[in-house]
Amino acid sequence: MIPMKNLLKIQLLILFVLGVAGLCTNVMAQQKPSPQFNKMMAESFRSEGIASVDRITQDATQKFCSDPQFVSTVAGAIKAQELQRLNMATISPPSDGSYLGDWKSGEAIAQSGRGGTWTDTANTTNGGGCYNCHEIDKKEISHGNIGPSLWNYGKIRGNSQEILTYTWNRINNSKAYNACSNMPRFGHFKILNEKQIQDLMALLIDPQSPVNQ
Amino acid sequence: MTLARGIFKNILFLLATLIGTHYAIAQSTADDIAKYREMIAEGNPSELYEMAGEELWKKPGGPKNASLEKCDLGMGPGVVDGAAAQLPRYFKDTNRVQDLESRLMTCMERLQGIASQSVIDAKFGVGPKKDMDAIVAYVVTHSKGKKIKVSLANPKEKAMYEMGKRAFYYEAGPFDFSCASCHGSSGKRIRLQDLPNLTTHEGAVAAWGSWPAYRVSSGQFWTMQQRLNDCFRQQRFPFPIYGSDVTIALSMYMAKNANGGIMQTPGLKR
Amino acid sequence: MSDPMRIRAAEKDGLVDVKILMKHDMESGQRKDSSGKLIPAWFINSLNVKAQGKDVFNAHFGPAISKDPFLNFKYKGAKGDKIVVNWVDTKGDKRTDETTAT
Amino acid sequence: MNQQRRALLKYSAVFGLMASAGLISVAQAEEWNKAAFEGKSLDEVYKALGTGSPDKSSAVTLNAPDIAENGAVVPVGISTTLKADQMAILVEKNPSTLAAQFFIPAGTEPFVTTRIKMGQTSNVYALVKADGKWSMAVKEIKVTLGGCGG
Repeated sequence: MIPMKNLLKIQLLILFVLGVAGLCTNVMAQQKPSPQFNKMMAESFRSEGIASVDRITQDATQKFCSDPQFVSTVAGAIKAQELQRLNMATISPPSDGSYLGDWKSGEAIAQSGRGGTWTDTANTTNGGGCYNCHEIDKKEISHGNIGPSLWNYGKIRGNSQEILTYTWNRINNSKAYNACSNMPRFGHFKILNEKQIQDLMALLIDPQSPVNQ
Repeated sequence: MTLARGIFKNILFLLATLIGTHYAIAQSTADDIAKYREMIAEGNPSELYEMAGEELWKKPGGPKNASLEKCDLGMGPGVVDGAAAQLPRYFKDTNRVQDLESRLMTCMERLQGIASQSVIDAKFGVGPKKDMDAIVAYVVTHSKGKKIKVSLANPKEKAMYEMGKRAFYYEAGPFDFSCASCHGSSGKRIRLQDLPNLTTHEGAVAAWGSWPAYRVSSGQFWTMQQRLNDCFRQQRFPFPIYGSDVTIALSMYMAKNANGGIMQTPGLKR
Repeated sequence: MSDPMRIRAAEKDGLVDVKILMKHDMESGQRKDSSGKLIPAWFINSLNVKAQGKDVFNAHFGPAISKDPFLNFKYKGAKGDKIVVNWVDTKGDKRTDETTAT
Repeated sequence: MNQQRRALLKYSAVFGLMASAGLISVAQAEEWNKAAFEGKSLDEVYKALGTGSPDKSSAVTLNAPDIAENGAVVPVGISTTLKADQMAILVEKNPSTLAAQFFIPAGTEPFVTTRIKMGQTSNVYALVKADGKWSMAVKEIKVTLGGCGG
C-alpha cells in the first residue's frame, strides 16, 4: 500500500503536469447552459411513484460531472478538488462509534440492487447493489467490473483506523475522493442507513468475512 | 533505493499474477455465457410478435377503420423495407424529428384515428402498446441486414443529436447516474451483462443494431422506447414520457454513432 | 384465443429439421402477481406433430417449460411434406397450425 | 395396490372425458403422466415413469450450457446413439422435477431441443428409453443472477 499522504503528493504532481500541458493547449470552459436542452429535459419526464420529476434537478457535483470535457481540463481538476472537499464535509463518523457490523447482513445488502426506482416504494429495503459493479466474495461469479475488485479487501489493507475511516467515507460519499466517481453516495443520499453501512464495512474488513479468507 | 525497487518489482509481479488469474476466470465465465447465448439464438420469439404485427399493419383498424399500409416511415408511404435503419429522422408533416414509435403513433392517429395519447398512457405490453410492440417487431424485421443510416443534414436532426449527446452525460438523481456511468467506457459489465460503450461506433452498433429485442428474462418483446424507459428506471430517474424528445434525442445519438453498422433486429436478449 | 405458432421445416439429406415457436405464457403456478397473489398454473401440456398425416413427434410438458416454448426435432421426410402441429394446454385451449417442408 | 388402481381408474376416466370432448386428439391420447409431472424428486419421477434407476450412459448426450444467464430460459437438448422411443428432461431442484417427456416414433431422430425454466443451480438429467431400458446423462447447470437486481 502506498501511504495516503504520498498519494496526495502524486495527485498534486499529476495536476501540476496537466496544468503545464493544459496552459499551452487546453483553454476550455464549462459547457454553456442550453435553454433548449433544459426545456427538453423538463418536458420529457413525469413523476411516477417515488421517482418524482425533481430528481432531474442537479446538485453542483452532478452538474460538474455532466460535462466530461470540462472535467478533463485543468480548471476542471481544480473544481473537482473543491467539490471533493464539499462532499467530504457531508460525512459524519458512525454515531455509535462502531465501524463494523455483521458481515452476513452485509453480504445480503451487497447482493440486493433494490430501491429508489419508480417500481419500488418508500418502504422498500434498499440494497447496495455492490455486486453490480464489484467482485466481492469470489464465490459469487455474477459480479460486475465497473468498480475495482474488493476480494480480500481487509486481508490486504488490514483494519487500522485509517482504513476504517477511509472505507466508511468512501461508502458514505465516494465523491469526497473522486468528484466524478461512478459510485452512488450511499450515506449522503440516505440510500443505505448507518447500520447497513456498518454491515457492508464488516463484509469488507471483518477477518471472519468470506471476503478475507 | 534498491530495496524499494525490489519491493516495487514484487508488487508488479503480484499484480500481474493477480490480474492474470482473474482474467482467466473471467474469460471462462464469458465463454460459458457466450455458449448460452449461442444456444438461445435460434428460435427468437420476436417472430411471434412480428407475425402479429404484419397482420396489424395490413388489417383495417381504429375508429377510421383503415390499415397502416399508407404510413410513411420516411421512405415514402407504405415503404417498410429498410425504414427502421434510417430512423430517427426529420418529418416535414409533423415538423419534428421522430423515432419509429413516435412516427407510428403519428400514422395510427392520422390514418386510423387512434389518439396518440392513448398509446402514451397505456402500460407497456397491454392495449395499444401491445399492438405497437407487434407493429414495431414487424417493421424492424424488415430492416434486418440493412445498413444503419441516419442523417444530420436537417438542422433539427443535428440539434437532436447534440441534445442526445448532452442527455447521455446528464447525471442526476439519488444514485448520481447518467447513461455514461454504465455505457461510457469499454469492457464494462453489470453482474455478467456486458455493457456496450455507446460512445464508440462498435458499442453503438451492438446496442442500437440489436434493439428492439425479445428479452428472455421478462418473456417480452421490448421496443427501444421500453429499453430506454427501463434504463432510466434503473438510473433512478423520473419516468420518461413515451416518445418524448429525450428518448428520441438519445436514440439519435446512438443511431448516429452506429451509422454504417448492420441492423440485426429484432434481437434476443438475456 | 390463442396466437399462431411459427413453424419452420427445412429438408436436408433426407431429414426434415422442424423448429416450432409457440405463443404461451406457460404459467408455472409459482409466480406471484404484483399484489402478491399466486398466479395459477396454466401451460401447454401436450403437443403432437404430424407429417403427411402420420405422427412424427409427441411431447408432454410440465410447468417448467419456458414462456413462448421452443421445440426442435428432426424426422425422415421430404420437401413438400405437410406438417401439422397441435397443442393443448391445461385449460383445454388448443391451437393447430401447419406448414410445408422446404 | 388397490388405491393405486383406483387412482389410475379415476385418471383414465378424466382422460377419456377429455378425449371424447375433443380436447385432445387420439394421437395425443398417450397419457399425460400426472403422477410423473407432479413428482417432487428424482425418485418420485423415476417411479411414476417406471424407469427403475437409469444407468449413466455415454451414448446419451445432454447439450446444455454450463452457465445460464437467465433461469427463465435454459436451452437443453438431448441426443443419443441408441434407438430411443422416449426421452425426458428432469431438473433435480425444480419444484416439479419432470420438465418434459418426448415420444419418438420410428423414423424420427432421437434428438430434441427445447428450453426450460430453472429456479436455481441444479443437476439436469436427460433420460432416454431404448429397447425397454432407460439410461441417462447428467450435468450441472449454474443459474446466475442477472441484471441490476432492481
